[in-house]
Amino acid sequence: MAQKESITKTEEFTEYEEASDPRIGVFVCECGVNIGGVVNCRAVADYAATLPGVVHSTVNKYACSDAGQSEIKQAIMEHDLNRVLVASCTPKTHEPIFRACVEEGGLNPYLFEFVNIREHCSWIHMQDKESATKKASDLVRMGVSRARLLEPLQSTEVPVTNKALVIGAGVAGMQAALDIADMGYKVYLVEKNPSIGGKMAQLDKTFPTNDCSICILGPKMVEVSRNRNIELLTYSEVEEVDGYVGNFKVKVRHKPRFVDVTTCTGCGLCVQKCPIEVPDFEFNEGIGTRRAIYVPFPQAVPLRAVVDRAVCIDCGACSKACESHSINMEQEETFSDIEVGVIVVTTGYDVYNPEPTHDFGYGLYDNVITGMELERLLNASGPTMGKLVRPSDVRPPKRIGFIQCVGSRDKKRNRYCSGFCCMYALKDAQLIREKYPDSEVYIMYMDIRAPFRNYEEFYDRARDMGVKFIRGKPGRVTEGKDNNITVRVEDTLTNNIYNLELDLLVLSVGAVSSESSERIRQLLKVSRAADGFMMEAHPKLKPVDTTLDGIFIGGVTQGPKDIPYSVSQGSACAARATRYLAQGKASTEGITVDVDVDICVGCGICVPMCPFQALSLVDGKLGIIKALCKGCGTCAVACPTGALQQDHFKNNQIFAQVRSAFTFEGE
Amino acid sequence: MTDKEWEPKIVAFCCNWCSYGGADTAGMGRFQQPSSLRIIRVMCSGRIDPMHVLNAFLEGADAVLVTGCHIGDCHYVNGNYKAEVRYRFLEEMVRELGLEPERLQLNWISASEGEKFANFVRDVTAQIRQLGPSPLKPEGVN
Amino acid sequence: MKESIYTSVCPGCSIGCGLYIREDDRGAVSIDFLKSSPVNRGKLCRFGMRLPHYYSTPATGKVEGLGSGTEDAVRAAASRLRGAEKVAMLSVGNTTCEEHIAFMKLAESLGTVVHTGIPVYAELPPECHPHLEGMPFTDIENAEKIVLFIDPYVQYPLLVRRLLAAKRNGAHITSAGTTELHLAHENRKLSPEQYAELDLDGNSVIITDIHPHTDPCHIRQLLNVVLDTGARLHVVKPFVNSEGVDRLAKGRAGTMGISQIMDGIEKGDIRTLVLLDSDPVELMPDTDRAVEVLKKLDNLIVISSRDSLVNAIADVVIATEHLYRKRGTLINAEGKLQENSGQGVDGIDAMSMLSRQLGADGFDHRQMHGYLHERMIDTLASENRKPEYCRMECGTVPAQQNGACTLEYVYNPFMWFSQPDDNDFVLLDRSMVKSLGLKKGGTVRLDSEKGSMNMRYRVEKVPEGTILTGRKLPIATGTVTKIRTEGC
Amino acid sequence: MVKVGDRLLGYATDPDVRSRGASGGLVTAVLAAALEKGLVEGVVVLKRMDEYEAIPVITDDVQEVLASGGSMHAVPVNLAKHAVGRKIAMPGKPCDVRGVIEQAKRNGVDLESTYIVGLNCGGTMHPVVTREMLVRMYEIDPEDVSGEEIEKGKLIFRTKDGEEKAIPIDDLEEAGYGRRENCRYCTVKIPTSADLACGNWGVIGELAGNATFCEVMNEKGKRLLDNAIEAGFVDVRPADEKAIAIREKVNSAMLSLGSEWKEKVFTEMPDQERLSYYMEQFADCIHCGACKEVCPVCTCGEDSKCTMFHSLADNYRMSMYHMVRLLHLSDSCIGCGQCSDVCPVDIPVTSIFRRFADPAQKKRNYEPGMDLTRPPFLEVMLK
Repeated sequence: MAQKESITKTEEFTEYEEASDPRIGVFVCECGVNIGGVVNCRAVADYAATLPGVVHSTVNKYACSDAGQSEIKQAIMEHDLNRVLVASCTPKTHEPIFRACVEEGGLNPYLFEFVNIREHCSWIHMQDKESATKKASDLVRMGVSRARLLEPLQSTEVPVTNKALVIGAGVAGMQAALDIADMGYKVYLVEKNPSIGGKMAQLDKTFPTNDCSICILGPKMVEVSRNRNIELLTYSEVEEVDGYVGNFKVKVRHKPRFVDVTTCTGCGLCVQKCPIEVPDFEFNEGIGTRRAIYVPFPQAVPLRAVVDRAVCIDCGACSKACESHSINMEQEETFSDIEVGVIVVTTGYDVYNPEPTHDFGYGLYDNVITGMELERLLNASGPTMGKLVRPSDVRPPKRIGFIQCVGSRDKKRNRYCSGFCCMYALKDAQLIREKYPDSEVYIMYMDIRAPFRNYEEFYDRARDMGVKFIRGKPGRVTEGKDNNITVRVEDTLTNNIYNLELDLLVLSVGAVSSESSERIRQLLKVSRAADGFMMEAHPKLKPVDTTLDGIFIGGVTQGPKDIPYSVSQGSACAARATRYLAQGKASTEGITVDVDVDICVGCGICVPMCPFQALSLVDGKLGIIKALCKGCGTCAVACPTGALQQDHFKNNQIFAQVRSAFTFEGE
Repeated sequence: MTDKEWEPKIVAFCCNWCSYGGADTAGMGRFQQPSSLRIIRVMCSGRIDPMHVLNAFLEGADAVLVTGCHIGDCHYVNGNYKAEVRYRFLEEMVRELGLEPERLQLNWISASEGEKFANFVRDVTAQIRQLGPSPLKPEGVN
Repeated sequence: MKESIYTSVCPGCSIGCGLYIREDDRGAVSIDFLKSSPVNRGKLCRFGMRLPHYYSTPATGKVEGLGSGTEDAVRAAASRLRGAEKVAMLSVGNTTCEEHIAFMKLAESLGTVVHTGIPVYAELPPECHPHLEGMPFTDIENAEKIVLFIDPYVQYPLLVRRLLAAKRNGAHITSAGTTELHLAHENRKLSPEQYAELDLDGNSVIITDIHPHTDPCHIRQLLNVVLDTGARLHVVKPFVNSEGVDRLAKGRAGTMGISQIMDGIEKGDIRTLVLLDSDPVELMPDTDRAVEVLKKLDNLIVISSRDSLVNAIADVVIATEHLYRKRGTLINAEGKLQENSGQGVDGIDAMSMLSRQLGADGFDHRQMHGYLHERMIDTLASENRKPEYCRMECGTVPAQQNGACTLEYVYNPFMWFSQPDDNDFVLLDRSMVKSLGLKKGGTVRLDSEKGSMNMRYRVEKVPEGTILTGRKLPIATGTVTKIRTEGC
Repeated sequence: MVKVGDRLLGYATDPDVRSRGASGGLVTAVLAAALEKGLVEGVVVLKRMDEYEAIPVITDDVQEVLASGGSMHAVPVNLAKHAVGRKIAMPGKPCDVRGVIEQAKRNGVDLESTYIVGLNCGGTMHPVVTREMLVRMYEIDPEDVSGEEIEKGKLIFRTKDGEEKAIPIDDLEEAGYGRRENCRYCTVKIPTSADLACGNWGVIGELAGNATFCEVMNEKGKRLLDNAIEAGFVDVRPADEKAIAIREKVNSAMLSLGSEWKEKVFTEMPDQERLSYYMEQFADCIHCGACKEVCPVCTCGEDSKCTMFHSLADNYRMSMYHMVRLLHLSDSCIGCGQCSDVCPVDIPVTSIFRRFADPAQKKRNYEPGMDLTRPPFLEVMLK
């Protein structure tokens, strides 16, 4: 009886010890001088050693290095640690590394606690070593009190649908699709336009080799259409995306072409018969015209006609002309649901539009045009059959000027450099000098940016070809007699002020994130960078990943870049994405929510909180569908009883962390 | 510390995807800040329980910051929206309690807005230095 | 769907809070608020709110560990008591006056007396006893000066609102106890010599409590103050009917304190112990020790409504119904007689049966009730009596060995009835935080000769070197335990 | 057959029930009929403990229902929680009804199988206060009282030997007696969210005192009343315009009096004073949890986020327990006053709650317990 008594008593009192008597190992990383140079890591480690539960505490030069990691695994064995705390950089990049490390050391990966004393301490308190060290100790103390309460978690594995979705069939998207397809997986390639090809298809020549853009792109486009593993969904848009890595459910909307793609041959007879003629904005930047029924461009893939219902007058001329009876004005938009395991986003960009702000008189003066418009003018298959003329009087210009960084590197417009404008200006300048040796070409620039192979040489070549460079951003642009453009610019190298009179002024406009990209971004919940383009998971180490498992971004979707860079990113996306397809499984977040049914009163307050429909009431108690739970924990906040808790962020864990952010005076 | 200016203790609840990243970016950009901040990382601002915020005050926080992704950018569809609804409620409550409104602040900070994060910390710290220690801070705690 | 409602009194302490007990058809017990009770307006403290737990463990009849009905149990008890020597009987006041009187009758027939477990009475001359009673709570509300030797928040929470009322009425409140009280105007730890500084008078009230471990010396000193200043002494007691049993015991030979009884058992002066709703295991500070001592007995006979710790080691357990179901009268700290609405008389009937088997007369509730009224006719609120006793010298004051840390019990209802309590922490002061280098939010390690444990702690203004606990700790060796925690 | 929206005058057909009931025994009869005809499994009746206190008890015995019937003025408790998890019919003051509705929003009560007969309420009185009042203001021995009623703003007590004494309620309340504080500033006097809204307001002429005015609020109310009529338990007749007008007049008079009291009770406090006021008030809290236990809108069990803070181990400057309760309930608080009543250390919990709840509820124009709209804080509507 006395026995029994004391036993029951001790049981009653065990609650004051932590659940499983914790043995915490603390590893303070110096990260070379990044931390060590500011924070006295030794002092922090010594302080950590005094904290309850800490049985081992030491300093590493580089905790994430092989040496550092094996040291941690070693310590887990030697000191039989059941919790590991690393105080170094940010969990955003390194948590997975250390979780893997402790797992190899024989611990559950979720018994690892990360404390950030670099980004959140040493790097922001460089001037004040004393308080930096003090704060680092505080942060470690907070971490330790949290670590004491950590619980092991299991991340569950889910099967992966071995198909991929690529959104946007520009050069990056095509590359990604081809690579994934060639690795033997089915790819859906969705393109909102009637033809694939993207911006590259519109270009005339490509730097630094000056070879014809469509001549190198065309074959790739055909290759895409021929590839058995690629299902091309042109003139289609992604409407809804649901699910998670390995199991995305996507709804695609197919816009009606009013032409039966299966029978249409793209012969073009219908186009000739069509009485309606409108400016061609889709492909020719509004220079020249197209009909109400049209084939986007000669090398279009698929080479099929499409009807612009907005301007069509239903005269029926086209149907009469069509020998294959492919025209069907009754076509309606259709939807298809596809299931894929991974998604690659290559939605591309828009060319910066100087119109609204009338940069350098664009939109006011006929003879001020953008680089893209020039591309079409120079293009052999363009509206002018490659004859360079100026808009006002359709006469070939003699004196042509380029203004660089229009809409880029400009606090009032976009702060970033679009990267490729210098190069295409140099290219176009060369082309003009080649075609019209008697022309004068001026390039007004801030700096010429020409990295990568043969780019600088390309710059030299332009000089050799007599292109005149004026270092300076023009101040005033005015229109003179017979629509000539006068540009006032100071050459900051010679301090001469010129008043250039030009026949044609070309604005080297940069890239901006497109509306359609933004729409897709919001559908997918990919985060957005300050420049408006999509945000990669890590600027260096995960350039094509996003924070969302199974979703990847490539090409200009992620930020302005030139063709080779876009192509390599397309391949990179393919490689990253295919890992999931090849493994056939993905492990979901181990952090979900759990309910204590003994405490749950089934009030149902939490149920509408879940945006993923993971919660429901099952005869008076809460039921959770783990696979749907993404572990945001917002339902745990709504729960009034505390029965519903988020793993790894349990109330007691957060309380402990907050509580230990403070100390007794003089502690 | 004595000869130095009084350093308040500010608890910031940051969501893993945006504001925590914002704090990281501030670090990468070496935007220097006062050492007043103690960050509690949660997965989503939707996980920021007003209960934890009040508790932070009672444990000794001179100010508490609620931060997350910009509305529309939530990694979990609309957690930050829920966070805001709750925050507005909490804000009213803290006001009724008679606590200075500066002590509880909400800010949406994306992972790329390091400078914004740093400025936020500077501003709040300056405001709190003006106000002095929180009246809810327990005796003998700092 | 049928519910029955009982009007009863909270068994937590002698304040005697009125309340309803609700029993549904499944026998589940819940409390409800008896708002018409003048004692507490139906308000209840933490203990009262948890009564469903308290009432969740009814006693079961036992003979030598085997379950048995009342009759067998009584028979077994009778055979053990027949010709038993060195018999002691204990009833601290956890049941009705009527049952207690029946128990006294039983004692008579066994030629012994019923002890109430509180040493003070034995230690003080009978003429002091009238002054060890409570007064109407309204008198407290109207006092001009109040001195507290208790922590009402922890020990007798329903006094708090009376004290706050007094405060509103302009009373000046001093806490002379060990803890700093929010409601007090001043908190001062006074040595007996300093009591004069309080300069009290006839409109002053001193509030203290006496319980099985009260140091009689402390009471003597207060009685002296009463003598000198004419201040009134309001004594609260830990058991629902303490006041009843004390008044019933009045004029009889001094009764033994619980510790004296335990000593008696150790010395062998007591070989047989009969308990009426009184559990030494719960009442003694060191649970394990108490169990060992009680095992030395030849006969341990328990008459009880609760399945408390002692039942497990009793030779015989005679089970009675829960207090709220009993028919009978209880007297609270202000001398109010309160009737239970229940009609149960198991206890009296069992004792009557026992008495008859021991060759004495039987008795029933009606007789006991009548007896109560002739004894109690004069009771109720004790008005301010003139002290009719002379100054008393106090024994040796237990010297506080300075430098050393001591763990001290702050007895409260949870402790007396070893009920689970949320307040799982000890109180200690800032200097100890420093000397022990305690971390905020951490625990303090307590080492006594009995063992060691970790406890959460709260920092308060308590006397240096003192650690207060509101719940029984397994490492305690007495009401005051020497702590060997490093840094002390 | 009655229709939703009907305003009627009714009474029990059984003369005995009719005479015993406060005003024609309609409510008692309707409840009894519901039980008799198996509309419900049980009925919440008010067990009269003494002249000043009645306590809700659940029964499935029709006779017990018919025998019941205590004046609502003497029921200073909230009945809402008695409806939880049961198929019952119950009488209810506006605050009881609102409590039930809030419970329903939290799946505590299934409204489909719960019938509520609402009763107009001008306020309830605390038994102990009433006894004091009788001695101090009326100079009547509480034990001699045989009946009580409110007429023309006066509170009238009848003694056993037939004499009456009337004192204006205002005078009583100025002196700190009369209705419980929260009742004085209560904003719902006619329980329009109940199934039937009953009361003696508007009952005049020879019917005064032995009939009840009854408005059919919804389909359930119709079912309830039709059932009672078919069972032959009650008789009803349409109320005339005069009756309807008077009922409305009494109501608006009550409401305006209520808003006056609000002014009186909730005086503006400067920021810094507020903080110290709240700190001071909560400092005495002993965390007994009684205020949570009685709260009719709280659905939590013993373990909840607020009770997590019952341990006083952390010496916070303000009670986290109360902070969490304010967080969870100040959007749903119906101001029934239970929490203040049961507080062992006399913290004015209700008025403190109202200080937070009133602005919060106004701002979100949400009135708890009046319909099934979910509370704003608890229901974050998804974009």
